[in-house]
Amino acid sequence: MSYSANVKDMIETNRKNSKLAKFEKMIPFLLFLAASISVLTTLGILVTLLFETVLFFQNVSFREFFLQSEMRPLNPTNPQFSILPLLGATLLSTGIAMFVAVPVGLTTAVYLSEYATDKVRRILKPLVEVLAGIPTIVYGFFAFTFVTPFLREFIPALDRTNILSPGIVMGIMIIPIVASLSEDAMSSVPNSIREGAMALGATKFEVAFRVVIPAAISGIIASFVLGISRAIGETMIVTIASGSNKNLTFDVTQSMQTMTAYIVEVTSGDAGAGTTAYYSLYAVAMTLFVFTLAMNMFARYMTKRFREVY
Amino acid sequence: MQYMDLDAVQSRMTKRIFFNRLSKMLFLASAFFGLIVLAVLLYDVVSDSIGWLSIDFLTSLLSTNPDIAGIRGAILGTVWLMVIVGPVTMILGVCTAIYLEEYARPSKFTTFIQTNISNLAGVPSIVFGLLGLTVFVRLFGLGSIVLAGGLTMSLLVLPIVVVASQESIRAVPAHLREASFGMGATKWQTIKNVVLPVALPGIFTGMILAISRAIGETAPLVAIGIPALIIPAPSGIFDRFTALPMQIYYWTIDSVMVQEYAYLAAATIVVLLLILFTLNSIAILIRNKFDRRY
Amino acid sequence: MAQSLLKKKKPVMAENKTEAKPTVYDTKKLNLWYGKTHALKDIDLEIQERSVTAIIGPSGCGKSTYIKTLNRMVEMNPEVRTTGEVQYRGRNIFDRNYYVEELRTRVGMVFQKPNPFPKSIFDNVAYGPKIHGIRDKKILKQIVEKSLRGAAIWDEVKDRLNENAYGLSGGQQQRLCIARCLAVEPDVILMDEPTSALDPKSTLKVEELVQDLKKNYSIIIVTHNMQQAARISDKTAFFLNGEVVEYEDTNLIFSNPNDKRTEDYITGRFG
Amino acid sequence: MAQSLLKKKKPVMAENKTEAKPTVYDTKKLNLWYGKTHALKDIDLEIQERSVTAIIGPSGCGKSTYIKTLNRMVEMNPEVRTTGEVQYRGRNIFDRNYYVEELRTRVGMVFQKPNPFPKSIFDNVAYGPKIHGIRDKKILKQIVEKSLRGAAIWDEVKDRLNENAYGLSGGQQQRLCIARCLAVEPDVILMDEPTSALDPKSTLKVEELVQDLKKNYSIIIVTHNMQQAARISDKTAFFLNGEVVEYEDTNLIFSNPNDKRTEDYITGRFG
Amino acid sequence: GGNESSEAGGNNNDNESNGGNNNAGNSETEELSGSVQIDGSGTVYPLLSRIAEEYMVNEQQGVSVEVSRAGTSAGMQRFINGETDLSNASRTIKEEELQGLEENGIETQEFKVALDGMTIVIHPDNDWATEMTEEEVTDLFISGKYADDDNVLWSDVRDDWPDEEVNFYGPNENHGTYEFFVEVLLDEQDLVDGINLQQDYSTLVELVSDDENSIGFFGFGYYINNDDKLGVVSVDFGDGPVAPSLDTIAEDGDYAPFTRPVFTNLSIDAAKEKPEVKDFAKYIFEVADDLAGETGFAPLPEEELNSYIEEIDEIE
Ligand SMILES: Nc1ncnc2c1ncn2[C@@H]1O[C@H](COP(=O)(O)OP(=O)(O)OP(=O)(O)O)[C@@H](O)[C@H]1O
Ligand SMILES: Nc1ncnc2c1ncn2[C@@H]1O[C@H](COP(=O)(O)OP(=O)(O)OP(=O)(O)O)[C@@H](O)[C@H]1O
Ligand SMILES: [Mg+2]
Ligand SMILES: [Mg+2]
Repeated sequence: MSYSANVKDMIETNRKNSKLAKFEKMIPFLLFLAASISVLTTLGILVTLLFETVLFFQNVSFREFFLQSEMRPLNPTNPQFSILPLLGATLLSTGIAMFVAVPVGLTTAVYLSEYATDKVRRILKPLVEVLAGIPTIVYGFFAFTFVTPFLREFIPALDRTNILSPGIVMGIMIIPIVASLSEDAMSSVPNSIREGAMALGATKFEVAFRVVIPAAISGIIASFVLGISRAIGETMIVTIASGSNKNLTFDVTQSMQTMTAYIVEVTSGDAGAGTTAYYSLYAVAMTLFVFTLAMNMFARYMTKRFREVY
Repeated sequence: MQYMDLDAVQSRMTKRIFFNRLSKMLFLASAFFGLIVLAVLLYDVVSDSIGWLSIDFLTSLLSTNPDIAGIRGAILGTVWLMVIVGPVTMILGVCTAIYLEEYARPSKFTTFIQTNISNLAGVPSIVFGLLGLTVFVRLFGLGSIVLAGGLTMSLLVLPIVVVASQESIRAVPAHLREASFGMGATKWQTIKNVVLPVALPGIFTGMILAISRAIGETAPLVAIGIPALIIPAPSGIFDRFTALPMQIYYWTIDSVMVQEYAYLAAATIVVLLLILFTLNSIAILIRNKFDRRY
Repeated sequence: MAQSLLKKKKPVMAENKTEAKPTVYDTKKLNLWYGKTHALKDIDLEIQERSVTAIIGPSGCGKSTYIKTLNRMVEMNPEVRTTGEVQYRGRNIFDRNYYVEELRTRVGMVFQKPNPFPKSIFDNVAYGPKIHGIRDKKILKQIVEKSLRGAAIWDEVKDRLNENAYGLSGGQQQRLCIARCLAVEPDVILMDEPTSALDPKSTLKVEELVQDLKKNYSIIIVTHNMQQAARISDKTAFFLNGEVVEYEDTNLIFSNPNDKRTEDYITGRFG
Repeated sequence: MAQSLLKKKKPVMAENKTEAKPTVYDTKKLNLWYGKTHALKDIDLEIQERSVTAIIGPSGCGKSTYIKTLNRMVEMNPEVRTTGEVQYRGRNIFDRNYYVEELRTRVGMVFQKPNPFPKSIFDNVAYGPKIHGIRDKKILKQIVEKSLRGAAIWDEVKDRLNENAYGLSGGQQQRLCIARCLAVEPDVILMDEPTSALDPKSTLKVEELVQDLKKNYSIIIVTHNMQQAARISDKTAFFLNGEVVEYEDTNLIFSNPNDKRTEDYITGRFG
Repeated sequence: GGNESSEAGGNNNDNESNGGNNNAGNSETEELSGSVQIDGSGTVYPLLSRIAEEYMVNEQQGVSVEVSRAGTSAGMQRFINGETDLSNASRTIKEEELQGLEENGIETQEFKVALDGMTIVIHPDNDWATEMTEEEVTDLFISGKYADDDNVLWSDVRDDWPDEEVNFYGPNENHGTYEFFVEVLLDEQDLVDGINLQQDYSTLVELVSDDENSIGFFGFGYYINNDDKLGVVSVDFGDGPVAPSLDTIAEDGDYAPFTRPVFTNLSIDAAKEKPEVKDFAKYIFEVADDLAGETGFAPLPEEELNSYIEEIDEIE
């Protein structure tokens, strides 16, 4: 064929003229730049939060922030900045959420991994996971316009905005996280262990709760921790449905403000930049960031541990 | 010596078996609990939206008058937002994944990047909002335009794309790579011509998940300050805008002034959910279609 | 063919026996399918009390399937269908009113791969008694000690009862699993290649243990290892392609097999 | 020991050769480590142009490692360290200025498992020319046809060039991979057990193809199959534990091995 | 819900067409483009957003008027940074804010836009406290006036009222309404302890309408849009009880002591540079009297509005 003598030469000349080599050398660097964006993001978050947090703590003592109990950032005469009411509300809503998500999520996981046939699991699991994909603003709307009025039929004392209803809805949102990750952890418990228990005359229930769950416990705990960290960071549901009372209370029928909702209030609210109230938002955000970071690290640690078990 | 009293065992047996059956039913109910709530939620928003959701609603501009208000601006705002989020996360996410999977040597720093990415995935979205406010809106002086919102959202969903892309690049079989290297292809040629095409379906699935997340996120937009009333639909990335979830947010909290706003919010939610379900179906289709072994 | 052979032989066999022990398991025309795979075909077998019955045969012949049918573990696979009868102590185990949990309490099982629970040694052994409602710490302690002694592992673990069972060696784990079985004081112990994952030394220990256990328990053991069957069992059943080709006293079957296929297998010509 | 043996033999061997073809590869005291595993030990081998050189030896002896060293694919494992020299056409391939891409363009490779790209048949073959900058559609078409003909698969695929390569049978895929190699007109083709994943019929086709290709290319083929080595190769190297035990004309090595270990291996006593 | 909505819609439409007719005269002005940025008080937001919409629909389609409602102070902050052209406020501008504007070289002008009546709301079933004197109202909200521990009973106010504890509600410090109530009406005396202060008006409305013993204060607009759920206190300023209404909260109306103006601040520089800002600023006062009532505000006297228009016209 006419060209044939040339292919080698063509390749040779192309190689000599190629600018590819130079370009190739730059690629790892360019990719590295892209990869460093994520580090920059973290750095950006830290710097953003740190600067203003430092400014905040120049005006407000650690003691006041962490140990006193009043949060009145904009009070004209006697502003007070204690994170405790916000922290209390956050922990309370998270607690309620986990109160819903842990039993429902865990038993769902038990059902999927221990009782359900393969076919049922393959249909049911993705369906349950749909719950995790619903935007939180929709959950907020649902909590505010449906769940609260619904609950008020049974609990007349329930305020129009309260921590109970968003807590429950947050719990529903977290069910798939707990169910799906716990199910993963439980399915990776080897079948031979299940058989061992069955052969002793254990019922499925006894196998699940006395063998499989203990064996998968670190994975399950990791799923709880991830759920908790989601609940702590959740913003729109509480912003819409839990109101803005900054009282330190444990009455779940009352309106309360979580850390995230506080940030929303202040960013879209009345505190002028440069005021202590404005900086307080960063101090709260910093606390939130550190909190969720610790949670995520812990969850990672737990997941790793459970991978190493058998 | 006999420890097991057969009669006692026998009588407990009935109880245990009953309990097992009961719990099986309870667990099944619990597995359905979430689905029931989902159904109630859908029913709630859909029934609230009836009479309000119409073609006019989709194509009209925003108004303070609920009878003529529409979400054309919000839809376009969301679309423009995705015009930023799509390419930015795609490029950054895939590049990061390629770097980590193909170029980075195992080192403390690589581990650090990796840990950092999975931690970022857990940072509350409102904190990303503050980052966007400080960096894009204020520091870069962009103001609350589509570009600023899009970049903020991109950073928020970046970890989703990175992790999905990494997994899918890792799943590309070594023998395909070897084939390409064996032909004298350079590393980059191999990545571009062999690895990425094979990894693409997985990357796309990750992208769709990321976009779905970005479409529904509200808190970062609240933080960067989206105007409550903005009537003209945005026509580019430098315009100010509103987006579907923001409109839901404002209408929900403003329903105290005008009750009908609650129905508008519900109608908007239906639109938002339809978009999300469509996206997710596409993701599932892609996954099924390309779930091929090499 | 094998079927008809066996039928002919059965009365003969009964005559051969000098001391006829009571029957624990009586399998009658058992058939079993995994979906469409016909894994057990018209099995007829009578298994005697306080003896060791070995089941041998090449890979895939249905040994595990049969032994797992005896405590109905085979049903964990939802595709499984059975016909025929298996009588345990005179009661059909497929009876609707017969709870598998009850059956399995009476019939212990030891698996090929040691499968202790990821719990402490103590909790492993105490698991069975606990689910059957025994809570008293003191009694539990006694049960655990007795079972571990029974499984000939007490001395090795008595100082580390609270350590995780996964810290034990494979052979120790297998004996722990036997102890776990013993703790619920079963009547029968099923063993599916209990030594195939163990080193020779541990194998020997388990074999000795089996010999010891048959004083109090009926033992049915699946093994790939002909020597093992010959060493420890009283009767041996040879399975092939889901059928029982021959079922005979062990010394007879190894010295003078009736069926050509049995001979071929025993002499290593296939399998 | 093997080492010293070989050294003694090498000059003898050269004398034996009647028609001395030019050398393509000259391996000198090549050592290779995977981390701490010493996988290749003081390899000395000269490989001749336009001939088929077979490399045989038991599993784990370093065959794949050696052949992958020849196009430096072995370096994809970052743990690998080498000492010694491999000269390709008189140039040390470990030379800093020698781009691996250049080397690999000259030296094609065919793998154990057929590994076409998940692209069309056409694109598979055109892949090499394309990455080397040939864009002209017409020239590409010619190259593809010529290469597919060269790999004796043209007739089977000419009507489905745009179909995905994964629609082909295993044997066709392997020949497609060979065609892909040919498309860049290499000088040497390395084959690592190219037929071990194929059925006998496809194997035959590939063997025929190899015989055909040696007219224009130098071929180095790793194989587990002694018969195959005997059938298709001109020279054979026997590897054992990372050393070259014997390197000889194929008919000599199979008829009259010098080394006891070679004989043992060839007669199936181990490996 | 459907019936109500169509009614409300009908009203709106009527008003709109009125507005349209009114402005027809001005429509010969040139086509403008660009955007007007407004932020500030959430109280003023409903009015300004109505005006903005009206302007965009009927006056200048090419101009985008964007209204946010970060709150008076936050809006002012953006205003000082030069990010906005107009800043709504539910109080007069503060000294510090003026200083900030001066530092940044921004010249501004404060305008009243409309009048808001501080409305005292109670549970709709509350039939005793429907009329109170001004002093009773203020004293009720001042800490320590009726009870040292601030656990005030209705009967502490008047003997014949029930012996039940009063529950207090109001918007939180984020709102200009709070500032006006505490600083002006209560003369900077402390609010009762335990008052439930909320950010969100929907919450407030619900809280008050759920609690038989509630009493709260907020802007007239929030009351009038929820008057089916709320009761209102008529306040006696000396001449007999007066219920807040668009008439009574108007300038020099009977409800005047509890009435406050709401403001917008115009950046003179923006008005000079951007014709659309100036044009819109004028437009605000052209239509304010029509649209105020619709959003729960009393309009300012026409002369005052006209004088503003002239003032803005003079900006060159
Ligand atoms: N879960 C299953 N699904 C389908 N077929 C199965 C299943 N388990 C076993 N079989 C089939 O049933 C037959 C008997 O299998 P079984 O495991 O009882 O053999 P075995 O004698 O125990 O073999 P081995 O010595 O390898 O353990 C085999 O043909 C096997 O393929
Ligand atoms: N990636 C690796 N890391 C560490 N050691 C390796 C690696 N690959 C191969 N080895 C070791 O190097 C030695 C030679 O391996 P190689 O794959 O070359 O053997 P082989 O002759 O090709 O065997 P086979 O016939 O099984 O393919 C073996 O001991 C093997 O364990
Ligand atoms: Mg078996
Ligand atoms: Mg190899």
